Amino acid sequence: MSGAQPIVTSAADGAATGSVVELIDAVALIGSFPALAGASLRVERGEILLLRGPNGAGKTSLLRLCAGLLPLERGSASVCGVDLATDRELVRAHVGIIGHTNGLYHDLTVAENVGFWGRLSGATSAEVHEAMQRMGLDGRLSGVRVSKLSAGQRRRTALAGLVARRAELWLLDEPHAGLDADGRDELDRVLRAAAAAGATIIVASHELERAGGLATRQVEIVAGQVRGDLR
Amino acid sequence: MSGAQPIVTSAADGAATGSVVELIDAVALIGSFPALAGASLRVERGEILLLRGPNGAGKTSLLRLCAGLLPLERGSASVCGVDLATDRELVRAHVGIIGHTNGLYHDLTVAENVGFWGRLSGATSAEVHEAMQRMGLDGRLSGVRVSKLSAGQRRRTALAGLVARRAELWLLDEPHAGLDADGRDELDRVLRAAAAAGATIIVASHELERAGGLATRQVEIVAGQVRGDLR
Amino acid sequence: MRSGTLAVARAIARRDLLVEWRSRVVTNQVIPFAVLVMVMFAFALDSDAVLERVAPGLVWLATIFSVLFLTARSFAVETADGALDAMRSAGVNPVAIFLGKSVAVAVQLLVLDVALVVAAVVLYRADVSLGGGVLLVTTILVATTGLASVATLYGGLAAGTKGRETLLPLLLLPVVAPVLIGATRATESAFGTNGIAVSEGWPWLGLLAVFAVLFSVVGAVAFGPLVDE
Amino acid sequence: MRSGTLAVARAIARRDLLVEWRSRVVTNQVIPFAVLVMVMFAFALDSDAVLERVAPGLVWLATIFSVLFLTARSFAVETADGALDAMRSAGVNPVAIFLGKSVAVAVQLLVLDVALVVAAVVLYRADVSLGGGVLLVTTILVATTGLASVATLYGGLAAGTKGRETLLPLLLLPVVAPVLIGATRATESAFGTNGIAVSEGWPWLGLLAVFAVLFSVVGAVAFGPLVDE
Amino acid sequence: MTASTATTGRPDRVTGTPFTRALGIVTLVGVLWLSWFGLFVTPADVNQGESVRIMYAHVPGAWLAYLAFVVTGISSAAYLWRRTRSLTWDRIAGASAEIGVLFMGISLVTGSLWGRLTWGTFWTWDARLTTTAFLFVTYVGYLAVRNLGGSHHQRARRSAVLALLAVLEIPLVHFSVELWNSLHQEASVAGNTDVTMDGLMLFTLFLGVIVFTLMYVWLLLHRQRALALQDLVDDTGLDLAIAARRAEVG
Ligand code: HEM
Ligand SMILES: Nc1ncnc2c1ncn2[C@@H]1O[C@H](COP(=O)(O)OP(=O)(O)OP(=O)(O)O)[C@@H](O)[C@H]1O
Ligand SMILES: Nc1ncnc2c1ncn2[C@@H]1O[C@H](COP(=O)(O)OP(=O)(O)OP(=O)(O)O)[C@@H](O)[C@H]1O
Ligand SMILES: [Mg+2]
Ligand SMILES: [Mg+2]
Repeated sequence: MSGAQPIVTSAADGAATGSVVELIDAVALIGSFPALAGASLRVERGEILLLRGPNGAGKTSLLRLCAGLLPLERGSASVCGVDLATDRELVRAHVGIIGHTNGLYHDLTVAENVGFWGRLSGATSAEVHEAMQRMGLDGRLSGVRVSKLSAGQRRRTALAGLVARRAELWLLDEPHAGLDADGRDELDRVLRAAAAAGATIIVASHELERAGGLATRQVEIVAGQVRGDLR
Repeated sequence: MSGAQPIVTSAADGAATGSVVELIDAVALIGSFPALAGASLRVERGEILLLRGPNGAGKTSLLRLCAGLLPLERGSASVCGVDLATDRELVRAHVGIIGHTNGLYHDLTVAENVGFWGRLSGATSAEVHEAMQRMGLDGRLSGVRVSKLSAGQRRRTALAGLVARRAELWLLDEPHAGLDADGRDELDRVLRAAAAAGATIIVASHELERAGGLATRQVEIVAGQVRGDLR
Repeated sequence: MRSGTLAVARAIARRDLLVEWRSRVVTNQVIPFAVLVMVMFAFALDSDAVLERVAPGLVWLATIFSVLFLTARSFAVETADGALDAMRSAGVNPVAIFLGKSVAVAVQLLVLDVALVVAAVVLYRADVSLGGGVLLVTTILVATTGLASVATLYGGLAAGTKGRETLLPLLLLPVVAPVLIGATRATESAFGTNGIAVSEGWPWLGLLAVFAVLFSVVGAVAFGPLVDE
Repeated sequence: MRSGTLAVARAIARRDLLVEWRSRVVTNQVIPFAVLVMVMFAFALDSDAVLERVAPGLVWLATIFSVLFLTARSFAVETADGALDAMRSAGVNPVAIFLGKSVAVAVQLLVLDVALVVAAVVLYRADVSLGGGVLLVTTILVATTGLASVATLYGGLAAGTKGRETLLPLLLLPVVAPVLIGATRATESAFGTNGIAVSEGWPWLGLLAVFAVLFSVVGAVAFGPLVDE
Repeated sequence: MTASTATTGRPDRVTGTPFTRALGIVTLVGVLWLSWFGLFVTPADVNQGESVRIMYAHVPGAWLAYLAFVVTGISSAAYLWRRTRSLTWDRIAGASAEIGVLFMGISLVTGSLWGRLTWGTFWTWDARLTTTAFLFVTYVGYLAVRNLGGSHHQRARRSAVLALLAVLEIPLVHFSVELWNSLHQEASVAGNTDVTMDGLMLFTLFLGVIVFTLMYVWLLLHRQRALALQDLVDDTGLDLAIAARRAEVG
């Protein structure tokens, strides 16, 4: 909790190239407020990184920056080989993000929602069905409109849409929140399998035991800066 | 996870009167779906009850029923001495509920939101200020508009509004979700203090360790019924 | 409920106006919209003779379209994050919610109407005498009260549950027809359109007053049952 | 992006229409609203001679007000739960979003316009000959395309961030003025209002066609940069 | 040392240079000359009498507004064109639009005064007048979009796209007289009708155009530099905000 200098964290041998995420002194604004105030971070392929830190520290902002949803104001940032300073839009083909909101169409059914996200990214209907199955949505629920679902069922639907996308970099903002015990276990299995298959995963979470057990590495964000490599 | 009969759970000596919440075979509908399908539950003054159960089991529905927001279809239910079958609106003067949404006005500042909820229930401005302080909102944040806040900061604001209300019965739907470690500790302190002062608290949560440590008793809800008294 | 109904109603009205003051939706969106509506009318109808004749009707048509926006906005603020639920579960008297919200809507409508009348005078070259001015101001005050009450009542119904929202314009527009006619006729006399005398306008105010009183009372009584599912 | 732009655009248009089919907001809310607007006009203007003369203008005015509702609804569906963000972050080509959403808006507008023209014919007793019918159908198709494109473009800008929404009517209404004029004039010839011949209407279609082509192309190109903050 | 400050340029304390000062003096002389010619030297019109003198401000005002909006469009295009993506273009676009709104406002006001004298009314729902009003509103909207906040490049990108759309309305205004039977003057100078204006009046009109052009250039140079300074102030503010955010760690 002391020392104002941001620390560049690196996963393996510190090779400058090949990292999936590389932020150096990144500054990002919400309005005119520096939600990220010089964040530096490096994440390698196959890692499951836990972002921890107090409320308002900038976790969500960091994820949105990496997803190309928040513009980079200063510093440098590259994600999946795309330079965020110049080609922010291009990065989006590589990432999948799930934020505090679920991004669902409430008048459509579970199957229609997951199917829509799958179709956008060219997933086959078998893949879509498998994603729903993994999230426990293949039974009665698949035909129910999202507006009728409970909070946890909505979260499962959003996660299924993400799973169907099979992104290179998964950005998850409190993915466990609202899931029941079975849902949490299943989610962890899915994430571990994805990472083993070569995806990179960044999870922002306050459930330190649960997410800490899942992660291969942790860093802390405080006041818009990445503070420590806790591996 | 077996046995379809609902079990009437009682906290102390099983006295039929004086319970803060008493549901017997309560049925409540969302549209035409029986979200509660014969739930029976008794909660005594000063208890902190944890409601657990899988996604879609009916936890939120049970809380909304107790808050007078969901009509009772069948069975009997009384909360704080009010019969929900006949005087549903009257119960609202006694309860405070925080659901999956925060109930905030996004164009107003933190202080204005908390102040508004406080004013509605006749809290003094000192009480309002104390509630904000307890939730860590008394500094810079008090003048920031809710639309600018992070997810956890919004949750804190909603909780502060609830704390300022000083209800007899607190109904909390996943109150820890989104809060950081400090926030969780502070919330637990606040809830314990409220219970000690005579309030009754029902918490629905999937964070079993955290909420289990807080609760004085747990029950499980499955498929719209209260399944077991796990004390 | 620990505070009196009127105090709570005042707190709600203040809060609604504060939200508007912060977000400036009415000032920056509804008023320009209404004025643009008038401009578009002028453009589409495209004949000075017709325009002068219909100016009073257009003022009130634009008011009624705007009232739909205003009401939708007033309840969108409540439902965006579940605040209406929170307010209901906090045991707030529905009468207080109704009064508070309709006062806030009325205040905003008043500002809007002043802008519209000024626009009509400028754009359509309406003339107003002193007696006409008094009639005009009274008409605006009374019609606004009635519109705000009925709009709040049905707005609350529409906000209550999903699906019912499809009903708002459908329910509201037929009901406000008397206001449209009464206020238009009164304004025509105030503007002296077609040589109608100012004195001919006052009887219409009776209609508007009956409407305003009726819906203020009915609204206060019916709001609770209508909003609660 | 792993699917072609057109396939994605089709998926988006289908999804938007499915949402409408499920929620019936246009069928149950916007169309009755627009028809009621026409009825209210009839009330407010209250003179058959004037009404017949202005019927074509009113059809298109009602269309333009409705397009504001439709666009707001089309993007409310996207922003209610952060789906627009999700779509952007899924690497969907903005061109596909623009095309998909404007096709969906155009289809809904088309239905609406048919209802409005029927209402005009019935309420205001407009006459349509065979030649006039062909002109009318072409006008509706072309004008609808143009309106849907420009509305989707500015609707996207308005949906981008809070506060910007105050700009939608302000930005949209001046831009659609040519459509209002062109479509009104063409419809006047189709209805034979004031004895205008059908042949006089066709040149106006040129204006409408230029507008439609222009904003379809410009919209496809500009949507990405405008929507992205 | 950042993307935005690098293109913001050196902080000068004044926005003037010897050239702009000279230009300012020339413009001032031009204004005096124009007023003298417009008000005293030129004859009154056969039909319109003395009121025709309004033309020497009305017409140049409208034309220079067109020019300003076209410049806004061109510099917006220059900004969007990848290799030249520089905030200087954006600031030129913004400054030019501001001046354009000003000139369009002059034209609207003088036009309605003139209308009162010749048509007997300040305003009428004529095609030229209405389209002019819409053009004016559109650029007011453009300026509002510029002030929405966010980073400089966000502002630049949004407003550049909007400017390219808005500039398309100019032909509509110009040709509105021919598209609709308008009360307003046909294009009598730049159009295909024969020019039948008195020679001195025509000269004064051209003088007006030249003087308004000088005024435009002079205002543009200053305003553009003022905007650059404003951006610099914003950047400094951001430095402070970042420092404050970092100091939260405590
Ligand atoms: C509010 C009222 C008016 C507005 C908004 C207005 C607007 C304009 C505009 C935008 C132009 C530039 C046209 C172009 O070249 O594309 C223009 C030109 C002109 N206006 Fe007006 N005007 C108004 C009233 C008048 C009146 C009352 C007169 C005289 C009776 C007048 C006479 C002219 C003339 C002679 C030109 C130059 C025509 C040409 O060569 O194109 N205007 N006006
Ligand atoms: N206009 C503004 N004025 C002041 N502060 C602002 C403004 N806009 C954003 N912020 C702050 O920016 C920060 C955004 O943080 P972010 O949402 O990334 O936090 P987080 O780490 O995800 O927090 P949480 O754990 O609560 O989700 C918050 O502290 C918020 O208060
Ligand atoms: N119209 C409907 N058709 C089918 N099912 C419905 C309908 N309306 C509601 N439901 C179901 O009612 C249940 C509501 O449960 P509730 O929200 O109370 O669950 P919960 O225990 O709070 O779950 P969570 O842990 O996910 O928050 C869900 O299972 C939902 O799918
Ligand atoms: Mg967050
Ligand atoms: Mg729940």
